Amino acid sequence: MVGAFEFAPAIALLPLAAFVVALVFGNGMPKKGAYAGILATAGSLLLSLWMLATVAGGEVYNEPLYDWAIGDEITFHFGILIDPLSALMLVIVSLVALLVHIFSLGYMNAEGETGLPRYYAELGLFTFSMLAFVLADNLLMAFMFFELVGLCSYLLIGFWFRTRSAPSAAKKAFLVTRFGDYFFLIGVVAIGATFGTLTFAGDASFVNEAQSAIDAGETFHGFGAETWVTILGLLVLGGVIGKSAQFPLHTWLPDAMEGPTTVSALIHAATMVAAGVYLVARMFGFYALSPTALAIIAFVGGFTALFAATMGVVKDDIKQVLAYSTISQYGYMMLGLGVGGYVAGVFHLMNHAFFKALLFLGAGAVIILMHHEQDMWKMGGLKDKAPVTYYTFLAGALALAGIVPFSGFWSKDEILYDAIILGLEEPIFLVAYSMGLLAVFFTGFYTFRMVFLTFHGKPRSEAARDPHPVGMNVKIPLIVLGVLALLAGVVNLAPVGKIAGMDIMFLEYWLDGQYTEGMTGLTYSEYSDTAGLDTTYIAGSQTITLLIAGALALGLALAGAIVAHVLYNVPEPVPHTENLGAAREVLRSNYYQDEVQVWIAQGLAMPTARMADRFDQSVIDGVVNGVSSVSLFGSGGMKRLQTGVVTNYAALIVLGFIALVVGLGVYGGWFV
Amino acid sequence: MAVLEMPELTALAPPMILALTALVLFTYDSINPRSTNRPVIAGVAAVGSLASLAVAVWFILAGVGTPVAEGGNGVFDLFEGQLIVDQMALFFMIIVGVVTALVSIASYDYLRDHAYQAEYYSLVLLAATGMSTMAASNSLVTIFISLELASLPSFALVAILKSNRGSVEAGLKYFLIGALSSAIFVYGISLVYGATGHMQLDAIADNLGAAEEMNGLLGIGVLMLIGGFAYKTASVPFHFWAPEAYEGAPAPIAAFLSSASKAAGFVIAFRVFTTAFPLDVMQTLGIDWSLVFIVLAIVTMTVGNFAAATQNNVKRMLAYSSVGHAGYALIGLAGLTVDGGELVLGAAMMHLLVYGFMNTGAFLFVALAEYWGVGRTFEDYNGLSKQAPIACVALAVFMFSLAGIPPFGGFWSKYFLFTGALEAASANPWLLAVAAALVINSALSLYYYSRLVKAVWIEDPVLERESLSQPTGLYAAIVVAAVMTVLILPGFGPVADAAIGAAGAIIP
Amino acid sequence: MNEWIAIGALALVGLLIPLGMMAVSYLLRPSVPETSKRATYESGEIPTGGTRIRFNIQYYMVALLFLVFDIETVLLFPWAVIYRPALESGEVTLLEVLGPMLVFVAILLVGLAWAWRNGAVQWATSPRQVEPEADRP
Amino acid sequence: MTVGIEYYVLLSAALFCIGLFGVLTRRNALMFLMSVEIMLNAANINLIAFAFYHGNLSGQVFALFTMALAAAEVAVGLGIILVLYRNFRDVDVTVPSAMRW
Repeated sequence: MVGAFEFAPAIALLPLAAFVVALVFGNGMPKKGAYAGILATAGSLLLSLWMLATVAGGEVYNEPLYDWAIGDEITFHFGILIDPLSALMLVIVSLVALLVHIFSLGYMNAEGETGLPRYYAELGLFTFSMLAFVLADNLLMAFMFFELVGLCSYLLIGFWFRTRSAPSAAKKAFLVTRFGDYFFLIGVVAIGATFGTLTFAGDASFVNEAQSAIDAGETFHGFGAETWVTILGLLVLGGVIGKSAQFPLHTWLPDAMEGPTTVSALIHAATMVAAGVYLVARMFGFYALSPTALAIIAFVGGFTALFAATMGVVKDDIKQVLAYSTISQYGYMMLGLGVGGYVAGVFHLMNHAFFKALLFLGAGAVIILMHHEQDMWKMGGLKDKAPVTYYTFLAGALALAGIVPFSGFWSKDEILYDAIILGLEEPIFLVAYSMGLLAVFFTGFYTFRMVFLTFHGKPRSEAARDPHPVGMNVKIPLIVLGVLALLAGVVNLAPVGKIAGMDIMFLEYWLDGQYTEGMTGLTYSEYSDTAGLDTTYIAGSQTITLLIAGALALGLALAGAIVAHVLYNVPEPVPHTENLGAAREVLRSNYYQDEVQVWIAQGLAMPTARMADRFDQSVIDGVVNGVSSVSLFGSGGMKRLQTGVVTNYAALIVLGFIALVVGLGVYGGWFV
Repeated sequence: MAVLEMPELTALAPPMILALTALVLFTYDSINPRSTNRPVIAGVAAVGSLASLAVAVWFILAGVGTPVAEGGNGVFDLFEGQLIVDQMALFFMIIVGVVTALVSIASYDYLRDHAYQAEYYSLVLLAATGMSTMAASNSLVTIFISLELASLPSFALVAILKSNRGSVEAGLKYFLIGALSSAIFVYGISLVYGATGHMQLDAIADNLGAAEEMNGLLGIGVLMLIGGFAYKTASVPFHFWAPEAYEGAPAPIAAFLSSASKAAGFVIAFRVFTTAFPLDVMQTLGIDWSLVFIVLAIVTMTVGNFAAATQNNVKRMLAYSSVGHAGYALIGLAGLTVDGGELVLGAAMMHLLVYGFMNTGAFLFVALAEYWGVGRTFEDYNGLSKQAPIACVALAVFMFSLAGIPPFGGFWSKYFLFTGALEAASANPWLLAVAAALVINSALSLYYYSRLVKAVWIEDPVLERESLSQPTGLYAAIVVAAVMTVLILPGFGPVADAAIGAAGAIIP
Repeated sequence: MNEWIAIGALALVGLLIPLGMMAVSYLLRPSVPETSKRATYESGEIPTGGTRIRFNIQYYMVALLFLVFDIETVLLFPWAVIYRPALESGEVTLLEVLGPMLVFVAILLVGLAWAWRNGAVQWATSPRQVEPEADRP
Repeated sequence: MTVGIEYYVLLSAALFCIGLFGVLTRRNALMFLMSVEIMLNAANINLIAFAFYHGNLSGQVFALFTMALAAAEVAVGLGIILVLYRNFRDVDVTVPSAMRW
């Protein structure tokens, strides 16, 4: 009997086929290849759901498929690992990809864009890369598809390559993430070289090897095993920070708005950015071995969450706001993972995928309505003219802000809860927690500022007064995602469950492998054991802690929303940014992040590069040119020997022969 | 003197077939003087050389030349050791057969509107007979006779374009240097004979002990023999004839001389120095000939490649590159050590085989260009790929293979030479210098080889030229040579085995 | 050493006799310089042209042929020396002794026939008839 | 009474050097050829002397071969010198020097 897992490769290969089909036949197909993509991603979704069901039925799959380099020490292969985490992620990715494809029909086709076959082909390749990344059973394969994801985002961000900004944004995205990937690559090599394996799961995984190395107290290159694991983990983390747009490599993401909004939805919700966090979750067992690495992850996450949220406050472009919210939300996920909240992090990843896809697609719908206007100050009053868009967008916004009972609340609450209980034991984590908590307020504020400016008040431009209608292919994805944004939280109503004592933390059980027989190693409880993080509750009571943490988060979110309501939910809102005073420019300029990076590039990298160039030009090239001119000069000399006069040849032959006789004679002692 | 041994004589079938074909052509020309019936004449020559090749291949496959102890048909020892048919002899008979066949086929077109058809082919075949016999020679007498048999027709062939001043000049220089070299060679033979009292190579080796008090005489004699080999292989300092002879000669003859004649020169050098002058004995006599070959190898490849680098005339560039390749093949002798060296010697033999294809092909491309009359310099070759893409693909294959770029045959033989030299360097550190020179010269050679490829493929023609004809014979020979240059890659395992086996058999 | 003295004496005498005769002749003869005495002697005819005339190419051809075939006969001598003893020893058959030399001569004959047919031994009546032959391209 | 082998070697070496001197200095192709013949005959002296010295015949037989080959060489050489004269109207070996470098 053919098991479900036999079809696992097809999940990734279907979009690849769509890529080929759209690329080759796209121009001749109705809708320029969109249907191929839709069919493929729908097929992937169905197969992913089947996988999910199979995993739920108690099976995991971990099979190498193809060895492509067999060495003495290490073998590189392609393989597939399907466990609860990857099955869940497969569903998320294929679902979002499918919805984005459908939405594209309205966003791209209806708007008469050119180059659509290319667009759909790249979307297909993007989906394929991400799905294959999710399926990867070893770090090298993951790295390869991680890179492919980066390439596709480069292609898609630069889709409108005739504009000035899109290609530069694409280049920025590519270069900044590549900077992180550089460390990732070193990490991959180092892990492979240290442990002789790159597989995630199984007895011979590098996680197990690292575990036993730490247990055995081995040392690598003069470092203790745990320090070495920390170093390796941080190297890989470099790639994660780049891809998931964490501080300080987050600068590419806001610029990535230059791509089509559908692409943004895909990048932000399910593919590119999610890849980083997914990678941390995938090798969480490895990070769990190193408390230091976890702490760094937590702090990077907490700081990024707050930092990005503050910048989101002053943005005028609807997509920019969403972009900073993405950075901020991924900061939460990192925070969650860093404090050992594996379930919370993955939970938020899932919820975020739904509501961020919703928000971006909603923003896309708004942009369609507004005839491709993205400045929120020119919108307003769309609430009545586009109710479906409004209500779904609102659902996404509530989820993003973390208002009960929308999905975002439950996951964000859980992250903060995990952070506080750890922080109470080790106060240093309270700093990370407080940054995360503070960010909740800003999140609530900018989210509702965006909602109010866009949909409420009076129309502030001609386009807003007479919006372009949107079709069903826009509305359907919005509705599907809106429902998910509202309801996705029920899969893990942890506070309710814990307080009420009900077994309704399905996701936790799921990730803990409780539905999966005989699964070892990759479960939440094992990770927790490995990390060995102690926790404390406020007043020693779990319930009180839960309630206080939940109330704090909800209260701050509501406070932010209320401030936004007061300031912007008026018929004629004005930018209140002057009130920020000096902080305004700092925020508007994104804390001069770009300037710093430009300074680094121009002030440090350029002189270094110039010096290297000078070295190359003068010394290296000098040597090379010198060698070649000496060669050619020598060549001239060599051929002058050939005078053309045969008598000279005879003389030279005799001379050469005498030289040989004398040389060998002296050496051999014939004359003695 | 000679006792006829009928069954054993058949082991010499490859050279005898060549000689017979030459006589047939002479007879044909006697009956039908000045015939220009090209199909018949070229056909007979091609069939004869192919038959010789086929017999040699059949012999080596059937195990002729492999000692009986190793399951072969035994090494054939003729006329009391004057001639010997072993694996190495057959290996080089194959090289000679290949080149002769390619040249005969290519000459069919090259020699249109040309007198002396039958004479041309019979001279080629006589020279090939000489070269093929050189492969089997096992005595200084037979070596000298076969060497002269190869040389004398070559002189005439180079100068066969009697009213072409270049051809005559080339023939004159080739002849004068050849005469001088053979005089030196004979004198060397006389000295070696004087020191040891024998001409047969094994007997020389047995009597080296008697030469103790005459080691100076023997040493000069050995160096004179080296001079003779250097002349035949176009190695420094006896290489001066080569650029002129190759440039002035008809291109197929240049191909013939630079490939087959060079290989034949190497086979006698290999045999003489491994059989007659074992290195360990010679070192005790103070005649460390491997040092001489180390110096000659380095100098030869350097002179050849450096002089080739700035040539403007394609044929002359190939001529100098041929000198450079002689330097590569000399590594085979330079890398011999007291206790081994079959790898490096085998590598040199492989290189000569591969060279037989790629260099012949390259010169035949020049023959094609001369047939078209496009000119001689790099600029004249510009943009030929537009009119003759197939031949130009073949040319690119030859050039890259000559430069030693993977995956072509030339890469593998050079690679084996390099590893062989490095392996021998453990016994003789000077070989590190040889290996370094090999690498440096290969890098330099890439410059001028790729220059030709660039001219043909990338540059635009200086002058508009009309569409070029596609002479069947030349094209066939070029394509076969190119295909073999590429195909030798998958076949390299057997070739390497055969060469190293043959080398191992003659190393004492 | 004795034999060497005799040889030396013979050489000395051999040198002295002609030198002595020339010396005597030089002392005895009258010296009357005259231009006609220095002219080339052509059987009493009045000389035409210088002494350095170009010989017909045919002389070279014949000379070359002669040279080659003459030297080849040298190679017959060793064979001729062992021919009878080899046959009389009874260890080899007639074919084995005679065969190689017949092959050798046959090869030479092929060469000779070729040279003959290609006009090497055809004596031309005048250089002008030969020139076009020889200048074949 | 026999002459010591070293005298023969010296004689042949002297002859060889004379020939070599001729090769290096003579510009006339025919003289060049004759010089080469002298060198070959120097070798022949050696061969015959050594054959006598070693008491075997191979040297003498080889001398016969050398003579035959020298003759053949001269034959070919004269042919080449003939076409040289036809093309250059001269038998000076230094005249044809169009091909160089």
